[in-house]
Amino acid sequence: MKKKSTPQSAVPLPDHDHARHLLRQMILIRRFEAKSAELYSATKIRGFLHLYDGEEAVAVGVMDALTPEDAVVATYREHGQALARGVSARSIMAEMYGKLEGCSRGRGGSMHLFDAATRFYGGNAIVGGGLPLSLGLALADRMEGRKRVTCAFFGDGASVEGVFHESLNLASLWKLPVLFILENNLYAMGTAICYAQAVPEFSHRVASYGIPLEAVDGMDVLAVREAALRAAAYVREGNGPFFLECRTYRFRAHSMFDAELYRTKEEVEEWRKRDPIPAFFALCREKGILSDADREELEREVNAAVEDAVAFAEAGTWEPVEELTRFVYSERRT
Amino acid sequence: MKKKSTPQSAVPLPDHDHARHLLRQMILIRRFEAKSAELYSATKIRGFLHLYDGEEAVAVGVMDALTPEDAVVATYREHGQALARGVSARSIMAEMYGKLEGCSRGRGGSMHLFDAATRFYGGNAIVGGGLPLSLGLALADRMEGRKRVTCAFFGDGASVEGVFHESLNLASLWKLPVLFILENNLYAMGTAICYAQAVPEFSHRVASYGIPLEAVDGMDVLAVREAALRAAAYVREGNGPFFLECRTYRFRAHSMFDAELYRTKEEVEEWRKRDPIPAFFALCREKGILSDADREELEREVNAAVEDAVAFAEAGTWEPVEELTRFVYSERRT
Amino acid sequence: MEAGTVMIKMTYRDAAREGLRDALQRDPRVFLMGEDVGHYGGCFAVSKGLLAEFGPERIRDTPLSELTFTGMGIGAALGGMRPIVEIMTVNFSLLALDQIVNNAATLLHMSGGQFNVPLVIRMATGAGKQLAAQHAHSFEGWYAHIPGIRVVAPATLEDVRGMLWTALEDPDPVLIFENNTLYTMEGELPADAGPVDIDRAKVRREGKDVTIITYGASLFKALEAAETLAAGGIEAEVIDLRTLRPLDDATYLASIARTHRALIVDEGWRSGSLAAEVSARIMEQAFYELDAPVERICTVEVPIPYARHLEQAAIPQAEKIVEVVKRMVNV
Amino acid sequence: MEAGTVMIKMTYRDAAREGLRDALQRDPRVFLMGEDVGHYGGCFAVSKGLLAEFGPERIRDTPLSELTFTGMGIGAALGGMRPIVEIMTVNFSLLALDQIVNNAATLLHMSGGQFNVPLVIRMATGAGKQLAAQHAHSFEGWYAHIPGIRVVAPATLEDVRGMLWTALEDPDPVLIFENNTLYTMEGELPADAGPVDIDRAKVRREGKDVTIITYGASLFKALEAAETLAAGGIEAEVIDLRTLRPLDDATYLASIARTHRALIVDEGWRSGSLAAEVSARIMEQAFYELDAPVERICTVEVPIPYARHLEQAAIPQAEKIVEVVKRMVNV
Ligand SMILES: Cc1ncc(C[n+]2csc(CCOP(=O)(O)OP(=O)(O)O)c2C)c(N)n1
Ligand SMILES: Cc1ncc(C[n+]2csc(CCOP(=O)(O)OP(=O)(O)O)c2C)c(N)n1
Ligand SMILES: [Mg+2]
Ligand SMILES: [Mg+2]
Repeated sequence: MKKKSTPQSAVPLPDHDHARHLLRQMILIRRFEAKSAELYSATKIRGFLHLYDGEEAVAVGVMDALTPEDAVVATYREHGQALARGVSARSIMAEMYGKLEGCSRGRGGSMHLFDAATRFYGGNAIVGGGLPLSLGLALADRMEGRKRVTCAFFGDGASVEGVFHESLNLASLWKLPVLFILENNLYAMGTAICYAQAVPEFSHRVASYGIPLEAVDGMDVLAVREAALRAAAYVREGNGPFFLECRTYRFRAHSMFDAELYRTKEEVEEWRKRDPIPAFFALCREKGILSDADREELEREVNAAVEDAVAFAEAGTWEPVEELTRFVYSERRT
Repeated sequence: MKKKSTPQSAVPLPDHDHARHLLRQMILIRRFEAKSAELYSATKIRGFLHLYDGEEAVAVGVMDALTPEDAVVATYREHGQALARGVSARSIMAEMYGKLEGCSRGRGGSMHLFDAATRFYGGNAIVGGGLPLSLGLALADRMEGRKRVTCAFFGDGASVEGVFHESLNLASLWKLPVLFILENNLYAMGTAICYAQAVPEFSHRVASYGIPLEAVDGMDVLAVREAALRAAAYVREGNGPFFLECRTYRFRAHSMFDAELYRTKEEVEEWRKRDPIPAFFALCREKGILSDADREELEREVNAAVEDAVAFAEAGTWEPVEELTRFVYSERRT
Repeated sequence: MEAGTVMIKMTYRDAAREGLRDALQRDPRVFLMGEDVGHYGGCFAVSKGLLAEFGPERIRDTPLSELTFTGMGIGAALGGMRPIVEIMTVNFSLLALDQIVNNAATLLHMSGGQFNVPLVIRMATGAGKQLAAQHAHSFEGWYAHIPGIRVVAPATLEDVRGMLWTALEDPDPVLIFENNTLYTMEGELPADAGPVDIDRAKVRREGKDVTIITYGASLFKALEAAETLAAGGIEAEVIDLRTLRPLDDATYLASIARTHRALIVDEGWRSGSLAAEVSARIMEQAFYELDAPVERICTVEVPIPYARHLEQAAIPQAEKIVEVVKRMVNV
Repeated sequence: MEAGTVMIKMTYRDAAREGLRDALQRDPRVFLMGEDVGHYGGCFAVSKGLLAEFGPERIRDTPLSELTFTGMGIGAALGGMRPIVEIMTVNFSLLALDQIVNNAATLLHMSGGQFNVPLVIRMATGAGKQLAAQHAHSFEGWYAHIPGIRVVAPATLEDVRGMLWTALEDPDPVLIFENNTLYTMEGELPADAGPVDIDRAKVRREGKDVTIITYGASLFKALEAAETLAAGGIEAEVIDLRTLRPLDDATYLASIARTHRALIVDEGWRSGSLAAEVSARIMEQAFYELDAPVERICTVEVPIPYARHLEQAAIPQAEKIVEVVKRMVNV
């Protein structure tokens, strides 16, 4: 059931507008997070902050294959997932400031971005905790006859939790329209995949549940997008779940509290050579789809968007302490 | 990694004493449980009572391949596992009566038989709950350099719990000396395996953890024993875990509260034709290893042993209510 | 009760089943999922016949995967359904606790009010059937510690039937605990029995000398004890908490204002029990009303033993209630 | 303290690490396993350097499989080892709860005394670091409900170092809760600091007007409040419970016999808190000593919000303690 992934060169090329969009999203994520890290040091942002640096092509490629009706269940490393899905930079930044204008009213923070408008079901900080939610959303769609896809993001670390086994089995058994997106960045915090998995390979295990798998170069936004399109179509047609393994790498520390004792600088440098942003831009330039001027304009736009998000967050308000106990229970009881 | 199981005919035949021993154990389990069911109706035994009727060849075959130094972690359907391991019929019956002389002082009942002398670590009533314990016992052996096997019994139902995935992965990753014994009786309570597993087949999944699997006819005591001997040797030699799938069937209801709405009488009748006890006796008689007289003698012995167990239990004492709070914490603190 | 209402004889189990049938008939978004709810007919035969009546889309047998099917219920609720998740017994719910505590109870809050979770989880609870330590937990009081969920414990036929309806109309997660010793209890219910509130405690017996506060199966022990006490001239008021979270303080405080004495009977282990919470609230809100210290009868702090005499000695009993009340009233 | 004892400056984190080093050096049966305890150096850097010192057989990085590696610790303890299982934080321990409640806590009892489980489980607990609802639980009081386990909450350097030793000598499972806000706390410890008892509460400050009962990180808020109160002429006695199960009643009851007033400060949610249990016990055992009702300051019943001002408003604070004590003493 394992399919070979198509390399960047073999995938049909995007037109100018589309290429610009993909590149802009990846750069937006990169800049937005670089700024967030700065703001963390400036203690504007607190709690845990997990950066997606290096993995941008995954979220951007996958989200481009979804429709607005589809749903997304994200991880705690989800700024990229949220931005690519279309959650506004403003509301995410305000959230990380803890402001009322944040996408979760400041109650969630970096790990709990939520947005009903884009069907973005969070930000889950329990590793693997989002998987069952995605199955349930998919079940609802299936029972109601809606042709939607629920897209569940999770990491290699999550795949050794019991919930992974239960979720794959149930999704396959009940033919649920779930698109599993594995962000395989080879580490769970400081634990390399070889210390976590007896067989650090997914194809056989996933096949053993009767779920088709495709492994794709997660540093290649076009390859991810193409694979995600195929996968989403398969799921949407009612064939049951699909498993997309995106092979990627995080360039930075696990979180802001990580001395990175568990990997070498050389390893990180090797991977940085495969940075999805310059790689994609180089391809587009070579093919005459995007120019240096396009890129400069785009960088300006993105920087402005990030500054705008920061200004928005700075100008935001603190929720009154008197409202502390709101949202424990719903205000309306039907 | 899947090995073909050897049919009864192809396995070397036991000598008279050994054949007698195997047959005696299977009959002992069968009679002991038939009596237990009677005593349940007579309200001498209460709580849950899960009979092993039909599955005797599994426990008897497996236990015959273990040494006294090995350890056993059992399920809640464990009368057969306990008897075959050598826990005395007396202490088991007394346990089910709730008497002080029971192997767990009457505190455990049918689902919680324990016996330090035979390294029988229970009787676990949480489906799959014994798997991590078996890994831990094996880890202790490995760290201490002891060449022992820990044998973990569990059902097809347990194999869809998350803990199964975690346990297989960890046992393989750390090369733990665990012998996994799957009692695949095709049902978890009233749920047929096809309603529980997307792919009701174990070989690929188990292989995906790098664990060798052998599937064996669980109605054939010699085949089980041979396979278990090979498996135990593999584990004992330090190669890591081994997975033995025993294909079997329970002839009776799941427990004493089961109307058996989920399967047909015909299906049960079909399986009854493969009853391990007459099958094994027929083979031994045909080969001249055991005679009808042997069997009659053996039945008498077993009946006497069961009666003796009942008498023992009847004569047993009730633990004084004043001792209720004993064994919540150890009496000695080192 | 209206004149002319037809009363039907049934068991608590039947009443629970009727509640499920009602719900499935009334609202197409409702479905039931859990282990053995379908082909087996339910571990306690509560859902017997429902698979034939409603089909496998709405009566869903799940694999043994408590964590995932519970979380799936949360997801389905987010997706607009009204799932009823049955966790066979509270004992196995520990495997699903992460989803209940970290998702069901928090999503509304973490999302700043965007995503509520209209999920109902039913489970059997309690000791008394010689099932031993791993199968005899009473964790409903423990669950009541968690903000974001509602916890109810129907003790009567009316409640086990009617609370489900109300729970399904609640926009937030509701956990329903059915004591496993009650399923065979017989009684009568009006043919058109409908929803009941899940907000208020109820005075099940009036009395002026002492207030006994309890819920679930212990209610009947308390009522039995009250009869015995009445024969001796002591009138106990018996309050059924019904909803364990959020607690309805007003009902028992009003009673204590009349009786000035309170005993709490709770099948949970004593330390950190729901009874402790009720006692602490009385301390805080009715200290000056008390003529004697509030007392608790709880389960002895021991894993529940199999042997009947030990198990019965571990859990609250009517005789013990009588004994304690007599002592309290003579203070 | 002996004359001539060399005192060493260190943090709570260092003290915890020294406790682990001690244990690993002293007893070859001891090993540490958990997520990221090895190569990463421990989520809170507690085990930093131990992998290099003791090697991968004794400092074991586990996969993300809380349920299984916790149960494996139980099995290893049965097999004669003295495992220390680290569950990174209490939040993730819900995934392992089944093994803790249904195996660790019950095996001795279910086996009629045959199999004890000498296992130590360490976890970080508590709010205060803006980690939001899923990462800020304070469940140590909740765990204290379970018979068969012992629950301790070291608040001081001495305790975090010394309790581990004693816990490892205990034949039964001990859960150690380290409040995550304490790791950076600085202090001094004798070079030869050794085991401390895990049975008794401790009076951390003497006072005659009111007894403040607390544990963990709240201890320091209580001590701070006591200083403020002292400036206003109110002398609060501050008791550190240290062991949450089994509770040492004698220490706080003796204090209340002197002060006649008690306040309990607890970072758990209020309903069903450990504070409720302590209040109920005071009700039962010291009712006639009380000059005012026992009060509780607990965490507000809300999933912990991310925003700092909301989080701080949710958890107990020194100012609130001052305010409540002043009110109590003026009653
Ligand atoms: C159940 C659970 N256990 C442990 C943690 C602590 N933790 C947070 S992230 C993480 C690593 C997860 O790795 P992976 O799933 O590969 O995602 P990645 O961080 O690589 O994106 C760990 C162990 C947690 N949040 N939840
Ligand atoms: C975690 C858990 N969930 C549910 C149950 C209720 N239950 C007891 S036995 C059983 C079926 C187990 O099936 P299997 O593992 O195949 O063993 P078998 O009964 O066939 O021997 C179930 C669902 C339980 N004991 N534990
Ligand atoms: Mg990873
Ligand atoms: Mg089975």
